[in-house]
Amino acid sequence: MSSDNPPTRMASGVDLHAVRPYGDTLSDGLVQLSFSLPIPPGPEAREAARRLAAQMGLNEPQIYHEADLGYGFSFWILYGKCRFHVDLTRIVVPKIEAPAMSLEEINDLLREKAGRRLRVVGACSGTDAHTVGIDAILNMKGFAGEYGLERYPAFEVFNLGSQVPNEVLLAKVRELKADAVLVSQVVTQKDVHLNNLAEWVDMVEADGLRNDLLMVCGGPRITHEVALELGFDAGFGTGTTPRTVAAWIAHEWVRRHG
Amino acid sequence: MSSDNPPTRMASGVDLHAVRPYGDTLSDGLVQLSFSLPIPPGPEAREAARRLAAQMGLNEPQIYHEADLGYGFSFWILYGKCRFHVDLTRIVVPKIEAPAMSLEEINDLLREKAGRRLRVVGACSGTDAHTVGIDAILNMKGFAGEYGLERYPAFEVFNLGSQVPNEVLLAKVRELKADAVLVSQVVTQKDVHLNNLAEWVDMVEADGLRNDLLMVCGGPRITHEVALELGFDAGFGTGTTPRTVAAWIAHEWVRRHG
Amino acid sequence: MERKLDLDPGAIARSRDAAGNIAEEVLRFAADRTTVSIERAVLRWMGVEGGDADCIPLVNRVVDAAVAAGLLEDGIALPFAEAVRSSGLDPSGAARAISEGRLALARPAPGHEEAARAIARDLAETGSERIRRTNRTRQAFLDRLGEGPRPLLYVIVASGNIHEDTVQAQVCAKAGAQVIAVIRSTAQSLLDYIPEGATTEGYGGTYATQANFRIMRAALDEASEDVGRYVRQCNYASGLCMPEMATLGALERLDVMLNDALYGILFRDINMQRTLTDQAFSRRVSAAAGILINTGEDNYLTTADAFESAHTVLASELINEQIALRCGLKPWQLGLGHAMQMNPFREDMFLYEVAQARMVREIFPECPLKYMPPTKYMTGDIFRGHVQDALFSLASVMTGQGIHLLGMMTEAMHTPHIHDRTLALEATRMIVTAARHLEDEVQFKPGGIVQTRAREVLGRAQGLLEQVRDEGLFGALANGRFADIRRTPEGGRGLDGVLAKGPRYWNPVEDALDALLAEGAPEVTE
Amino acid sequence: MERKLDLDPGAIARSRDAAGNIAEEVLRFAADRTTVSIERAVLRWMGVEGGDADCIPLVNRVVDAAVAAGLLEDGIALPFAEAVRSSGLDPSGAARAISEGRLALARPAPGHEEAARAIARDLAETGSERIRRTNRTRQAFLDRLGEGPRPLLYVIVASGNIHEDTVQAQVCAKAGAQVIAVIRSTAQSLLDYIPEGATTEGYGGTYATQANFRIMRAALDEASEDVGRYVRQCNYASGLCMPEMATLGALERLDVMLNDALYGILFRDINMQRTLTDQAFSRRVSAAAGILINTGEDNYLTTADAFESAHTVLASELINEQIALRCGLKPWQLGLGHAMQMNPFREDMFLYEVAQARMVREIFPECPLKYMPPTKYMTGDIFRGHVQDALFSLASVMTGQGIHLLGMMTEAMHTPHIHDRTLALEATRMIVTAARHLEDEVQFKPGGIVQTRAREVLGRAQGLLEQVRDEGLFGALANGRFADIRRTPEGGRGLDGVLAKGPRYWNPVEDALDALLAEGAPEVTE
Ligand code: B12
Ligand code: B12
Ligand SMILES: Cc1ncc(COP(=O)(O)O)c(C=O)c1O
Ligand SMILES: Cc1ncc(COP(=O)(O)O)c(C=O)c1O
Repeated sequence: MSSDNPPTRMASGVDLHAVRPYGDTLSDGLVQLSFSLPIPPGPEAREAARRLAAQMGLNEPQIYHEADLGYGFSFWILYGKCRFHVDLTRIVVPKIEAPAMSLEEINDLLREKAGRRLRVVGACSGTDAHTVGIDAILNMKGFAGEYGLERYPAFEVFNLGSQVPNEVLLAKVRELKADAVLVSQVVTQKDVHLNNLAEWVDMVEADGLRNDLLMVCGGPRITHEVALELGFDAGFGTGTTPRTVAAWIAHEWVRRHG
Repeated sequence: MSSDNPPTRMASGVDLHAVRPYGDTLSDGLVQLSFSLPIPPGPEAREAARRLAAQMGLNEPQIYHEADLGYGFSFWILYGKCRFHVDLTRIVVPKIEAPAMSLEEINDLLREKAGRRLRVVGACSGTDAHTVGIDAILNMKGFAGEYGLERYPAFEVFNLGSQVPNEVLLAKVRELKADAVLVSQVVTQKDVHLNNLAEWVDMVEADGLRNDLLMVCGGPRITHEVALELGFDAGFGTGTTPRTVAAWIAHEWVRRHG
Repeated sequence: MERKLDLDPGAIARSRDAAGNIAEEVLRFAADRTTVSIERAVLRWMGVEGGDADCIPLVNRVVDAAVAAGLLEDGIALPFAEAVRSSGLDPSGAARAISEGRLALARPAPGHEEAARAIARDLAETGSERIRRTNRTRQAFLDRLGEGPRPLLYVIVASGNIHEDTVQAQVCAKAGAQVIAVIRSTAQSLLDYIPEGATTEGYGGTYATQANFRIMRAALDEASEDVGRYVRQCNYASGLCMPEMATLGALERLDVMLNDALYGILFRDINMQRTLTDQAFSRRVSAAAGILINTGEDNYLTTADAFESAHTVLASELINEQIALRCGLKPWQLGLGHAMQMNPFREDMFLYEVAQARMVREIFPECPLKYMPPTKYMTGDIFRGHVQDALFSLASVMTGQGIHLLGMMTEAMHTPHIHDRTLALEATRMIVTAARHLEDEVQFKPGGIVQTRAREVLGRAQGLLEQVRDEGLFGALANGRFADIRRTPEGGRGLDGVLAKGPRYWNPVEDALDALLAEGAPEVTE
Repeated sequence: MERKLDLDPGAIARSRDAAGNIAEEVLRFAADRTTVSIERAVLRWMGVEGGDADCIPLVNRVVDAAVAAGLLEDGIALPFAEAVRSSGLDPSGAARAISEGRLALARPAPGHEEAARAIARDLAETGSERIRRTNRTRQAFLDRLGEGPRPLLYVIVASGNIHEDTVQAQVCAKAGAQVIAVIRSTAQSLLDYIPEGATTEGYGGTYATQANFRIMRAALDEASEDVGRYVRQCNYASGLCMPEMATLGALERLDVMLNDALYGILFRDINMQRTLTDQAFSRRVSAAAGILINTGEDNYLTTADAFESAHTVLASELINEQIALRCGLKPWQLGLGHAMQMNPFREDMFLYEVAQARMVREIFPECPLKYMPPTKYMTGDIFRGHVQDALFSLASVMTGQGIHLLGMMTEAMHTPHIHDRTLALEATRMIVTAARHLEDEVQFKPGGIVQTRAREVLGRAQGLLEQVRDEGLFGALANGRFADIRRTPEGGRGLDGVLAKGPRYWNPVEDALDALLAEGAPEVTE
């Protein structure tokens, strides 16, 4: 386990080289599982459910609930003992690199290093109309007790609102000479968010703007790793607060330009 | 799918050779998973949870909930797309072989073939005190609208109640010259039921009584397959009704002695 | 309806009065205008179906042609009827000919005007006849099968694929659902046309098309027979094609339609002039077709705070009610929206929610209301979510709601998986049964938390309505009075589709609607 | 306590009267008897600890020796004190010597009798002193940390392994648990001895041993500091070792003890003469030690029907109350058991359950009560189960219960997994907060379903109590009046451990108990 996230306390006796699920006894491996099958319930379906669980590595899979959903479907709840384990000592996770800073510290840092207000453009892009998340980051009012970026003298914020097509967004970014673009994606069915975000990155690159921009995305299904894979500089998920984003922008801008 | 359990209706388009879990699109493989880990939450733990799910064959495992249980434990809810499938056409499940018969038919059959009342001994054995299940099968009152075996003229029932040690049960079975013994096991922690049932079968065999007895067990975690493995003649699980058991006893006794 | 909250009848009357004034102003505004979508709806009513080679609906091609020819401000009916007359084609044939440039749209020559008008009236009457037939079919189902007790249990399907949707809808019906809504794909409400044909690729929902309406209707009719209960179909008369959606709903026997211009304005940034005009027409169509409408006030509480802004919901419901009644809808057709959206960890939130839910019930005693489940504070913790939904169900049955939209434990994650709905329906049915007579049984302490809260919300709603009356609805929207969102009269999508009616504007479908409404919309009863 | 049910005070008084008569008869019966376990409890009180080489507790060896020597009918105290006197060993040393045959038990010679009695009294006083100290420690914790609001949230741990149990108990404490009960291994209540040492192998629960009590106490004291709230420890003073368990609980600072002879009789087939005698002693111990007891009426509804048999619960609670008060327990110490066990699909079951729960509350206004969750109708459907438990939590807070045992969604499957309890606690805390003042707010329609049901149950309870008074408790048990189970006075386990007190019976611990009770048991308050 890397050191910047020290556990508050470790359960005793745990082998970090072989961490397994815990029901009521160390390493019992107990997990709960539920799914539907497109076959009606019955003894064979029961066996099918069990075999699926067995393939998933569950020893002694127990079917606790079997329901007839009707029209040829069945629902299953199972428990079993997972035979896999994870070596926690080998896990290294890319993390957003930014020190915790207060609103004042962020402003001070940018006043000193940039000497001007950074121009931040935000949008809920594509067909997505879920603005609550991006508003939580940008609006004065903020989120979870923290002010949003509009409240920071260090930033000039342009919140384009919802359902902004990537073309429109690109034009705006050009027009406003943005330093950072913050894109929100909430609807994820059939990976519509990934497609839209990938398209956005492609458009920015094709346009030659990529290097001048801090590219950020966020939303409940976004992780920093996913964002990096898509070609963004950072990604923020559920529960993100404005100050974290502000600190990252400030820190990263200074790292690049300072 | 074997023919004695015909599905009321099959969902259209399902390939019975490759049945996969269903979320909202055929073969999307979606399953839900939850478990605790004996490590505190955090980015590395998150990755550990994801890797466990990946080992379990989940593509695109998504962590939807991560909670700090405290004292070094964390709780996880994930969804993912199971990459396994089951060939339903190859599944053959051993089933309890007994025709559906009414109370009257069972009595008539035994009056004709046995010409006497079969002696049925029941008990909640070992340290188990959960008599509701065995009572549901044996007591006059019955279960789910069906009368219990005491109501059948064809059976003479001896319900020994709860917490009957296997030694005591064996002595009673001898004394009463039982034709069938019905053992109930409800407490299953640390497989105490399996150990107790296995001991029971061993004792009966050592005593030379095995061939004269119909050996039956039941309980919420009992399946017919488990019962057969343990050396019983039949096993009955959750939701069993008295008539099913009565029919099996009658049918099986006649098959052996008729 | 038993009065449990000791609400001030004077405050209710004054609020309703203000809402009435607001509604009248809006309807006066709408009466002077038409929109491209209203005119396309007229064509659909008159029997135009299908799309061109590029799948562009013929009604769009025809209306676009009328716009290009400067004809639309007088209404599409007369030039179109003239095209039918002159070509001798059926409506769809004529529309296709127009779209292919084989037939031109024009005002009839004076000598043909009466003949053209007669054709237009005939075509409008064909539409009316189809709607009368549809209404009779629905009534026959209800007479024969009934639809089960209130609250009506309402679930959504939203796989994106109409063929998966039908399977899931049937599974829901078996689990007890009484209304099935097909949620639309994220992008659809911004489209200024209705896609054609059966569709299998939507995001966050399935496209609403005439073909999809029919496919779902057939699946639900089959399920209705299976479960021995008529299962209602629901979709959306909202977005840029609101009037056409209402018309398709009327023609294809939808039973429930979400229909609320305010939702489109606030949450889809649709231009308010456009959608309020569209709405007036749409509501008359739904009124004539015995369709129950749902309004979208519940959505306010997804952006604004449910405790602070409860009165905005009530105020908006009163406005929606007054507009709807003036469009011919009857109280039983008004599924006014509200929702249980407070922070679940707020002390006494259950009491406040019960107060609000009961308050709406008592203020609209004859309306079924549509009670929406918690969505905002749902998280990935499906177990906690299932309990939030259970509290919601209990609040619902305790306050006597008419339409109960089921909460899903996976609300924060995905549009529902097949078993999510079954689990939700089972839990809700259990609660509704276990607490069957709780509404009747429970009384609230005089002057207690519940009564006080209800009176407070009513008082603030009255204040807001009087303010909106002064500002006008357009002004109020510009001032962010609802959902903490500001919209301007010129902003948003679709303003270019609004036309002031010309002096010669003529619309036989309006007359057909008058006639249908005069006959009296069928009271949909068991 | 606000009277919401309009219960007939006369019916309550008459019921309590009959219960008082029943209690007196039972206590008269018990007063004439002692049991092997009472005598072993006396030895434990007097300081005997530990086991022999085969892990047989020394107290068993000593009492068995006394039985063999025909000494027990006069009480173990005097012969044992004589052994201490003559050997000069400490109590455990003397007991070990006796068990190894190195020291014989005998009545003291006349010349030594007074000295032996003095030693016995001293040893008894040492026990009393330890209990006074324990009570002070608990009170200090409560003064400093408090224990949080009612209802007290109560969960069980039952892994079978005391070291896993402590981890899980601490996790529960963090999640909000206020009482942690360690469930015992299935077989333990039938053992006529208490195992020795820390144990890691139980089935369906963890052995109750003095060492395990201490280990858990230490873990909970640590957790209490962590969460800034005193967390109560609970175990079972039931089964064949009931008096010894009560004594260990008193010595090791347990705060809550399940203690109900009727449970043992009905559900463990323990002989009624034995366990009712044991109970009288046990309750006096708990009374002196400021321990809150829980009774087991909730269990009746696992075999009998919760609607049909609700009155048996109330009748039994009144009997338990009357016995308990006569043993010196104060009303605040009576966690009388009841449960929400109706078929969840029964129409209006929530109303009936609320009626019953509120009824008990109003009949025992000063008792905390222990409200048990649904268990019987729980299935493998964890999602449905979680909702059943949510309804239970709401009924609990709506009726003002004092101790709330948390339902687990996995009830039908296994003793809880670590997160099962956290999920249950989180859901319950959410509900309790969301409905904080619901009890105060809600009133029931006069003559409605709730009031009618409550009055009906009270009426039937009165009838049953008058019948039990006539039959005597033994007769009533033989006639299957409780839980649909019949037990005879001579049946069941443990009768051979009952002795009629001899004419020279002497027990200084009884005197010590009298003294402690005269001092007044500490009122455990924040
Ligand atoms: C509110 C809401 C709405 C409102 C939106 C109002 C508005 N102006 O935003 C309304 C009612 C309009 C709405 C409509 C629809 N919705 Co909606 N809605 C929700 C709901 C209930 C809450 C979302 C929310 O506000 N969360 C609170 C915010 C604060 O959280 P957040 O978005 O995750 O944001 C945080 C972080 O993710 C991060 N973040 C987010 N974005 C960004 C960006 C950057 C740059 C950064 C740094 C950080 C960041 O920071 C934020 C603060 O911590 C969710 C269900 C739920 N409980 O999650 C469904 C949900 C998101 N909606 C859904 C759907 C399908 C729709 C519709 C498409 C349905 C339809 N077909 O009609 C429509 C259409 C909307 C559209 N075109 O996008 C689905 C999406 C399913 C999926 N995964 O694909 C959900 C999950 C509901 C469901 N289970 O079906 N919805
Ligand atoms: C009622 C009950 C009790 C009652 C029992 C009263 C009695 N006289 O039976 C009381 C309160 C006494 C009790 C005590 C305990 N219980 Co208990 N109890 C339950 C409960 C709530 C219901 C069980 C029940 O009655 N089911 C209804 C019957 C009809 O179903 P059934 O037993 O499955 O029987 C059906 C079939 O299985 C089949 N069947 C059953 N047996 C047989 C036999 C034959 C031959 C055949 C043909 C068919 C058959 O037919 C029946 C009808 O369909 C369950 C939780 C639950 N909801 O399941 C816990 C439960 C079984 N108990 C449990 C425990 C741990 C205990 C205790 C050990 C706790 C303790 N340490 O103190 C004690 C001690 C009991 C003991 N020594 O065994 C656990 C077991 C955990 C596990 N899997 O190991 C459970 C699951 C609760 C939990 N989650 O912790 N319990
Ligand atoms: C009143 C109303 N209309 C419409 C919608 C859906 O939006 P659309 O179909 O326009 O995307 C909703 C969403 O819940 C709504 O509440
Ligand atoms: C009053 C009472 N005593 C005892 C028990 C447990 O039984 P035992 O510990 O004797 O096995 C229970 C079970 O819940 C109970 O309710």
